Amino acid sequence: MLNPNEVKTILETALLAAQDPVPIAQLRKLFDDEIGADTVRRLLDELRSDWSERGVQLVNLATGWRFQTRPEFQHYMERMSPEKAPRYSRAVLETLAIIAYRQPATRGDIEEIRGVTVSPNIIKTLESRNWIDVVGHRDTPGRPALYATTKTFLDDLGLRSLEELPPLEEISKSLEGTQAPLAEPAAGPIEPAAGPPAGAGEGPEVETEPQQA
Amino acid sequence: MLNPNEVKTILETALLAAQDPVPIAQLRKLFDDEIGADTVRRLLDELRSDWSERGVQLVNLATGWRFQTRPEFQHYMERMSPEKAPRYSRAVLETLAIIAYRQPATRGDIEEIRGVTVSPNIIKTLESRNWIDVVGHRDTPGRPALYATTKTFLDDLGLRSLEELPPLEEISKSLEGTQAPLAEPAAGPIEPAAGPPAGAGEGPEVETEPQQA
Amino acid sequence: MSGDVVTLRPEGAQRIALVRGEPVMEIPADLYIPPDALEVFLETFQGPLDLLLYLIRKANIDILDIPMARVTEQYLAYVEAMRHRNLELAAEYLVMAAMLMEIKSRLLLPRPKHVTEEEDPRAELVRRLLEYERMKLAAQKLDALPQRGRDFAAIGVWIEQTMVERLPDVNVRDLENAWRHLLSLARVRQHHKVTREELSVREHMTGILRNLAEGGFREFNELFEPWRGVSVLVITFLALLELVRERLVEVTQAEPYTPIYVKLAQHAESE
Repeated sequence: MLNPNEVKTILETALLAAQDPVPIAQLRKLFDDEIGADTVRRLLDELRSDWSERGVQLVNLATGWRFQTRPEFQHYMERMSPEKAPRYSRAVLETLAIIAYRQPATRGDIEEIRGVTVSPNIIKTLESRNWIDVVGHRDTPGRPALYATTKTFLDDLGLRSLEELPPLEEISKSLEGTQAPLAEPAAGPIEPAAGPPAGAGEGPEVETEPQQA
Repeated sequence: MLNPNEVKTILETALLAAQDPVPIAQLRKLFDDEIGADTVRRLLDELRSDWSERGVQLVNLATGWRFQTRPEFQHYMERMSPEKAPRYSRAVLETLAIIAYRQPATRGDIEEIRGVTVSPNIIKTLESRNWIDVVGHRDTPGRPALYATTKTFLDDLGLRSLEELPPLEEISKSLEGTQAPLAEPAAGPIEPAAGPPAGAGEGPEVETEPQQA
Repeated sequence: MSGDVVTLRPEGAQRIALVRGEPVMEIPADLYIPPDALEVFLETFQGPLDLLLYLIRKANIDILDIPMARVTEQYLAYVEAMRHRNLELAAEYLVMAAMLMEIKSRLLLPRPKHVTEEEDPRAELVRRLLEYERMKLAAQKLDALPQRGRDFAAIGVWIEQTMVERLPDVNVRDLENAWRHLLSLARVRQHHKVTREELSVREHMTGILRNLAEGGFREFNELFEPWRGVSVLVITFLALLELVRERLVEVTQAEPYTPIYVKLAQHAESE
């Protein structure tokens, strides 16, 4: 016959090895149903407090019991997992750049510069990040919203003011001699938000928008 | 600054969360490389002994450190999830052994040793488990693929390197002097099917002799 | 294996076969094997080398001095049994049969006086038997090692990360690159020349718009921050002019020398 500590060890082992939450009925099978649900529940409570000082905690979810890491340890884990931070698509970044450099700008302005339709999702993405907001409406048919960048945008990019954005006068100069040398920097690390984390800067550029002609 | 116990808790959490073995270099990233490899190794050793009485153990494998359930607890675990992992057939195991001990080996080499055709399924079984892979091609007609075992193979069998493979049986040793040796140094009695011969079978010695031509 | 009626392991330790749950402790001396077990028994062999090894071990023969006549005879008997029972007989079995008979016949030839081991016609066969035996045992040892999935499981507890949503980072370079890319597209008709001055004007345009966002009139003076210096005053003024030019704000004055009022362009807020 197993003593309570042995039962706890077996429960702990099974729960650590399980991928999904395990209901108590399932856990009882570990002991061929010879241990009552109440006892299992009591021992799980004990286990939970045994683990209360650790980086992993035992939680009771709707579908059963599960070990999971404590959110406080997340930032350590992130350092280890080389999982790349998600990236915004080129469409999002270009829209943001246009709003930053040409603000206040309407969707029409952005579309004119980019040459493609700007999907509402792009605007929504930037708004939900609180990087842009509507500062007014242009007095033209449809009264389009005027977007501008916010203070949060400056904070998140580590800027004190828009003036700290890279000045771009030299670009118009090189534009005059056609667009040849400019493709290079643009080919940079822009990846689709949902794409696989390919090596930064490597993979082919992916335009998530309808291709410009 | 973190104290050693905090460091241990973070290491433990990271290792419990990682499905695959984690090398020490990777673990050091948890602390932005501010903790030396020696310290990490020492704390891992401590962790290993902290866990020595549990159903889960910390092991050091070919590709790093991993928590895994102890085989002694497997029969409890199996009660909970009744689908058992399949056992490999003798054909698969013999092919695996030949690749493990005689690597790199071609299918022809395996067939030569086993004396029968090796079906592509056998190779496929081992490849899909990611236990073997192609490491090159022999420069003979047909350029046959050379197979070798992978690190996953070592990890899955709880080994750190090929040197930890069970030593090959020194079949010839015990008959030394009895008979004039053939190409093989004197061969001993092969373990008969019915019961191991006294003495001879115990504690296989490490195979030291060079490969037979 | 639990469901099998017949489990045979000629290479095993104690019992040689399980026939309908009954352990068979040793293979009967001759070829007598219960008929239905024979099939399974024969199929268990991995090939001619395996069968030969079995015969040699069963008879407790010294592998270095194989009595070829006897072993060949037994081997052929098994092969014949397999054929008789219509078992699919791999070609290798026949090749081996031929090899055994050849060795046997060579042994019958008168021997030269000094026989070196290399000249023993059995040498190659013995070498192969030993190597196969070694690998066969190695396979059993590998199988005995604890195996992930079969004997233990890797631990990978759930990583709780719903609390922290990971958002993409953007840096200034990304924006610059995006902007450059835009410019590189020929469809940018007018040259968007962005200078520091222009940017700060634009920044102030945004600022004024925010200032007016609550609606209604603001006094002209209130839009300026004289304490930030002359250049800011000038830029704010330029921003205001630009807003007027773009018809984003309206500037009104009832009569000369009365306060000037600024509000968002009429239609902008009220339609």
